[in-house]
Amino acid sequence: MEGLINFGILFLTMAGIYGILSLGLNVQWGFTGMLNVGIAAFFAVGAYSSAIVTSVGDLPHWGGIGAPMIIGFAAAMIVSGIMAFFVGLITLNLRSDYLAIASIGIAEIIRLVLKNEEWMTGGVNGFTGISGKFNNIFDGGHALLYMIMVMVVLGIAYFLCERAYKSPWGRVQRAIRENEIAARAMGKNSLSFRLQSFVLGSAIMGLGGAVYTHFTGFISPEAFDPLLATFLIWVMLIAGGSGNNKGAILGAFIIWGVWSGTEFITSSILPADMATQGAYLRVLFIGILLQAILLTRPQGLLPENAPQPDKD
Amino acid sequence: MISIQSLSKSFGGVKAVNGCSFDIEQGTITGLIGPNGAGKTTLFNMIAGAFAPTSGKIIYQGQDVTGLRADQLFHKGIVRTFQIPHEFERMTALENLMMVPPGQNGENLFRTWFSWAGVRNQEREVRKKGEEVLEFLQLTHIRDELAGNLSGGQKKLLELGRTMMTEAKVVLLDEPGAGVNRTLLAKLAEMIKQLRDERGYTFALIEHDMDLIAHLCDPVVCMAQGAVLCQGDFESVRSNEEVLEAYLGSSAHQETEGKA
Amino acid sequence: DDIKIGALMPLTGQLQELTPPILNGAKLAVEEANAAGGVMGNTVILEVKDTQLNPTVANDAAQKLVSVDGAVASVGPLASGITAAVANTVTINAKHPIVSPSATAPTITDLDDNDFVFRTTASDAYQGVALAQLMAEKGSNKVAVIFVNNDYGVGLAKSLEDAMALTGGTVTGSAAYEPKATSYRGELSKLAEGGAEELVVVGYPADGGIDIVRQALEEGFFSKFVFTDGMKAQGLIDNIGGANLAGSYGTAPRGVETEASKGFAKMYSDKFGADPSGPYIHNNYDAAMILMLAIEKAKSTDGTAIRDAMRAVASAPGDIVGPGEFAKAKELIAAGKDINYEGAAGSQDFDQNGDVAGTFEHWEVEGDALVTVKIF
Amino acid sequence: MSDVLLTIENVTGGYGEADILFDLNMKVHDGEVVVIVGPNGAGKSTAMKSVFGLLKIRGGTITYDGHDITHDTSDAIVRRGICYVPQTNNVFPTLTVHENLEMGAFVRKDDISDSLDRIYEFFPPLKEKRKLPAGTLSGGQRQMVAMGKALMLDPKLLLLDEPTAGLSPKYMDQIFSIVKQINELGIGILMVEQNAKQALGLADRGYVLASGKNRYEDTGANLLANREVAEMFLGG
Amino acid sequence: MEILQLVLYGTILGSILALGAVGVSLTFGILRFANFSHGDLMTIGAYVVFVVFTVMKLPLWLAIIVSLAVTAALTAIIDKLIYRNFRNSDPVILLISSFGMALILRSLIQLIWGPSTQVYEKGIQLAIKFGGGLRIKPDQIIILVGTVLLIIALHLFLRKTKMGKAMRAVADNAELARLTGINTEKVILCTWLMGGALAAAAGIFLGLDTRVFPEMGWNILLPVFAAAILGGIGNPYGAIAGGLVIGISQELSTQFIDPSYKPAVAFAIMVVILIVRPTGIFAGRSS
Ligand SMILES: Nc1ncnc2c1ncn2[C@@H]1O[C@H](COP(=O)(O)OP(=O)(O)OP(=O)(O)O)[C@@H](O)[C@H]1O
Ligand SMILES: Nc1ncnc2c1ncn2[C@@H]1O[C@H](COP(=O)(O)OP(=O)(O)OP(=O)(O)O)[C@@H](O)[C@H]1O
Ligand SMILES: [Mg+2]
Ligand SMILES: [Mg+2]
Repeated sequence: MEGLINFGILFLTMAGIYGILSLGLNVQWGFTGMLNVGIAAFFAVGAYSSAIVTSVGDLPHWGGIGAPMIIGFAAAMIVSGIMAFFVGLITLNLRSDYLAIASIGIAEIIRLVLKNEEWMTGGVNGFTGISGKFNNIFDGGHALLYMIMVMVVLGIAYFLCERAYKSPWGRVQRAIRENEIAARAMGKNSLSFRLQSFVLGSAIMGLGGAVYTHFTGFISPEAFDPLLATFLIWVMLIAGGSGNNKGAILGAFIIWGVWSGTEFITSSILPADMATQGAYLRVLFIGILLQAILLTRPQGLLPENAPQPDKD
Repeated sequence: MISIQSLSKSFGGVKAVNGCSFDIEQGTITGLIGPNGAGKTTLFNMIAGAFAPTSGKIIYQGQDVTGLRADQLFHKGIVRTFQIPHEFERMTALENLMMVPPGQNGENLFRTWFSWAGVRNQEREVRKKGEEVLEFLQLTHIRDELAGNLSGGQKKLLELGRTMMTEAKVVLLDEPGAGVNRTLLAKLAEMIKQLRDERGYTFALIEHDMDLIAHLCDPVVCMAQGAVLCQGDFESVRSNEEVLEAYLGSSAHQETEGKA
Repeated sequence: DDIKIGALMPLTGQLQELTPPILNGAKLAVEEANAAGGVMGNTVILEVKDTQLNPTVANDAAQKLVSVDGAVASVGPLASGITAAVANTVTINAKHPIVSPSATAPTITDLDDNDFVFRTTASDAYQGVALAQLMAEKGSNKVAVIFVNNDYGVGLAKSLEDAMALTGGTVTGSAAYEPKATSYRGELSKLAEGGAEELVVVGYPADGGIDIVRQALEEGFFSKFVFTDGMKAQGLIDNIGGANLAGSYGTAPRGVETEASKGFAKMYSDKFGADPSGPYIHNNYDAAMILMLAIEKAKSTDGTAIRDAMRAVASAPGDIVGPGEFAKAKELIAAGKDINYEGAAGSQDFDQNGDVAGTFEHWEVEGDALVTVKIF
Repeated sequence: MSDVLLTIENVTGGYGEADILFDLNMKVHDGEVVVIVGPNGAGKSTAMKSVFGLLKIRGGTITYDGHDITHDTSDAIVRRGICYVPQTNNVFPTLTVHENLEMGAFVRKDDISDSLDRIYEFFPPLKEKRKLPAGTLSGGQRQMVAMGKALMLDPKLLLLDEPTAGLSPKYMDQIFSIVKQINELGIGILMVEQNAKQALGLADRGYVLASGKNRYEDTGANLLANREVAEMFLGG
Repeated sequence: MEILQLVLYGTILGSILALGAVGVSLTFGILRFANFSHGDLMTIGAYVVFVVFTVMKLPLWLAIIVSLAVTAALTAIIDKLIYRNFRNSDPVILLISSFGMALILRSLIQLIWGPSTQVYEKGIQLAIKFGGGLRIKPDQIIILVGTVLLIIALHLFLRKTKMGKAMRAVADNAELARLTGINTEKVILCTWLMGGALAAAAGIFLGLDTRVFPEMGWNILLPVFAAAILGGIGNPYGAIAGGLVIGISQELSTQFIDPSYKPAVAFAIMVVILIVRPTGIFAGRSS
């Protein structure tokens, strides 16, 4: 029983972190239609930024400042946001397909920098010395508290996204998504708006990275492999319903549930010595389940539901 | 108001606009006619900042505005419509209008987060205005229909409606009449006049419907092959031999003649 | 009740090809224990979870092992980075001992782990020294080094280069390679420029090692190779051809040959129809054995108790037991005697960091086989 | 009058859940020019699309040449010899003008060079632009491509949705005269037009639609003469 | 001189990338989505040759033909079963679906063939030396010649045949294509068959040049996408150039910078080119 609760806590924490990332992507893709396929980069930069400012001890790489976690979160958002600003400046006037590839390219470059610049990030050996301040303060129950904190952060991110979406700001973003030329002709500085959306989304992704960092207490470049740090988040957003903040979160919970939960299915139907085949079957299941979700709900579980001006 | 000075634009080898010069006077409704492919839309695109000219200058209120971006020109008071409607497909008709007014509080992220009440109040005003415009265009029944689902003519009307959502100084209309029902078009013409008279807007409009041009426009500029062929009041342009040859064709000539 | 021991292995993902035989090592140990009546009278079940070589997945898997499956301790993970992640996120807090058969990065030593993290393979700090020694003996004094760009490759290459500086060898050039690339000809061409006679390959066949060796041979960049443990795989010879690799050699962590360890090789090939020639198979067997002995010794499945019994069963003093002798060890424990497990991969005496000092083998390619020349 | 070519009988349907057409009835006889007029959003384009299987038809039938085509696919309908020029998006923007015309003859198996020559004769500007992607043409030139593309099929029935919108008066006349010409070849024509006066002047019969329903049906001349129609729909 | 040799190596790698990219570009052009399962189709193609050539010991040319046919057919079946249902959905749905399909294909490959590395022929193949000290392996000649032949055939198909033009028409506007009498389903089927065959060819050549293992296609997918988009996505000709640029720049990069940044170089060049020429080397389709 206790074990299940522990697993539940881990599950919710991870799903919550993915929820934050998925919200960030929703701002960029769901609102504005920017095809960012470099989520991992902003995720990682946020993670490392927070790790650097909060870590303690004599470290073989940057860090050791020992700032409180909240400062780490802020740093993550700021650094990811600034990075997004510059990435945005050079890529956002590209057409969407090109933005996609440029973002993949930049993300890979950033991943390689994090991987190879040992003096800064610990390189392939990973970043050590990350403070999990909760460990010391609330020994024992800290995992639960951390999960609650993740949910609070997710709630705040949701609030910010929802307000942004429902406001004229969100309306302009949708207009840009639909027809950028017309939006410009209607006086909207589309570059500025897209930049805002890109920076906001990326800052939220960075925040997700920070939350992830303090949860795992150890980060290394493998954690930001495109499969789990970019593609999976896309799957979450699309399955959940892009353009819909609730959908983004729901998608994260459901897809993480599928990703993590299929394990139970394969391990319960296969004998133990077929564990290897089980792992392949599991991936097969994930693929099939994904198709099933898409076939039954092609608009996502919660389709976009733009706020309508009320009637009198 | 706007002075176009030997403006040119080429695409690859094609000279779409080629040394075109004329003025749009304050308070006029300038009609722009010319054969298909004469460069009228391209000219509008340059005036409205959709793309920069290859050479030449655009002077607006004494200021050189050549090469400014579309959104910058919008804020200077130049608003345009598109010949092929550029609606925001997956937004409702009302939203298409509501997004237009510039400088809405809610376009600032921080205000949306921290001063929601103010944003909502302003939204109400913008909505009212949008609804008025819809009513005027007889589109109230499709208020909440996605713009992508509108009929061809409804899209054109919506296109026009967007220019009515803002305080413009110059409005460029690219074939507002094509595909619009004639009864409604006559009303639109009245409205254009009214806007000019009451609010001092300046209009430039491209149109192939000679009735509308005759009724509304003075002066009329006729373009051909990227340059101005002739200009003047409608009568003089209409009776110009070259215009007849290149644009009106002989039968149209007779037809309008017969009516007049 | 059954006792569950977890196994955190990259069944899919980049090192997947390496995993099945390593996993078999642990399976063999568990079977042996069960044949001997189990641990504390209970059947042992090996609960295998896929880490996909990704920390996020591995953490999830580890948490499931601990929380849902109720595993009492685990073998694995294989990669150092994953080991560090799992330890920090899940197992240390859960007081769940883990024994990695292959996390060779020196950083694991300094993990703030409350002593819940062990490994049955020597830190790369030692293998580098051993390989440099061997190379000096073999007269490989002028070499180029290519290493896989991960914690294993970077750490081992560094310790090798440091050690070679002491033994007087020259490294004409060294380059990291990215595992996912398809062509390494650019890197090889650059390395060949230095005029080295041999190429040291620090990596795994599945990670690009095969491509490197093949392209080096085909394009005539290098004809002789020095390998580290990761490259010690029959698949390498099968694919490249033994003749093309004649004279190439390498090191791998390996326990001193004992009757018992020879017994392990036989047990393994009897059971799985293949020699345990790949890397870390022995180590994983040892990892599972030590864990089970520790449980037996602790007479408890409590993580802390298991942790505390680890050194008691693996280190002197005590009667020496080895691979294939679970039954004997169990009797000794029952008789209240101390035991000292000397494993298939080495004597497995944990120091205060949970590390073991290593002995290494010198292996060579002879015909189409991997042959152990000596253990030192 | 000659045989009935196309019959739309009591058709009710729409794009999604909501119906747009209600009990619509229309006929085109062999060799006839029929014009549909009506306010924006009346359902004129929708009526045309219903023929081409682009609509969910919830009631009624459409027959062509004696065959029930209510549920046929668009390409099957084209093969029967009906051609449709949509109101918007009616050219392939990245294909050249020439390729667009070739595509128009996609279902033809015979030699098409004569037809190509004829189209270039009808629309000289297209000949100049034959190698350019249709997406770069001016609005009016595109309309010409769209018309030309449809004529490439040598259809038996031609559906035209506002073929003259955006064309200069000269070409507008030309389109009307082309319509007359092809009609003289015996091709039936069903056309939506906002330039109602000219169109009705040319038409054998006309329909006035409003809100998806039939409002008036008469000969072209009678409709033109009908004051009520003129005031409400034709701009007085 | 060595530089020239590296350019040659780059050309070989580039040919493989180009074939992959052309396939991606074709399907993108018609169906408007980036097919994430393309890499795993490449893997399937490679494994089919492994079965026919290495295991059944039939001639290589036959194995290649069988593989192209099998992969093409498989692609068409996948379309019938899955992608077909998304014809009217947002292309991003297709993209995610293809991502799921990639997972399915890869796990099937692993279930059928296991995780280990295979090679078509054991042992090594020595390079032939020719003018100026340049070297090339027989397999690499097959790759280069095969790529050129396939691309010429594709070019003729797209430019000269009715079906080729119809494919471009469907890419432009599917509804209008239907109204023109084009059977769009047939066109889509044709696109998939070609995309599948090209994927198989790329996979086979990759297998010939290196080795065959379950993740081979997935690993190379990002550079393939990069090549496709670099050339102006939806433009098969640009994709060829994109493949070559990426292949050659990757191989050359090792001479100048730390090889651990090798993958980054390709991407960096790509990003720079995108910024300098925002529509790719060759202008792609305008959306
Ligand atoms: N993006 C472009 N690339 C190449 N040529 C273009 C482009 N845009 C316009 N043109 C060419 O420029 C010329 C002028 O086009 P424009 O759209 O300005 O004509 P127009 O006067 O508005 O005609 P219409 O009355 O038919 O709308 C045409 O010949 C057209 O083919
Ligand atoms: N794709 C669509 N989905 C949903 N509704 C549509 C769609 N297309 C048109 N409609 C609706 O159907 C109604 C009739 O449209 P239709 O295009 O038939 O009008 P029309 O008579 O051709 O008008 P116009 O003269 O403006 O072209 C309109 O109210 C429009 O909003
Ligand atoms: Mg125009
Ligand atoms: Mg219409």
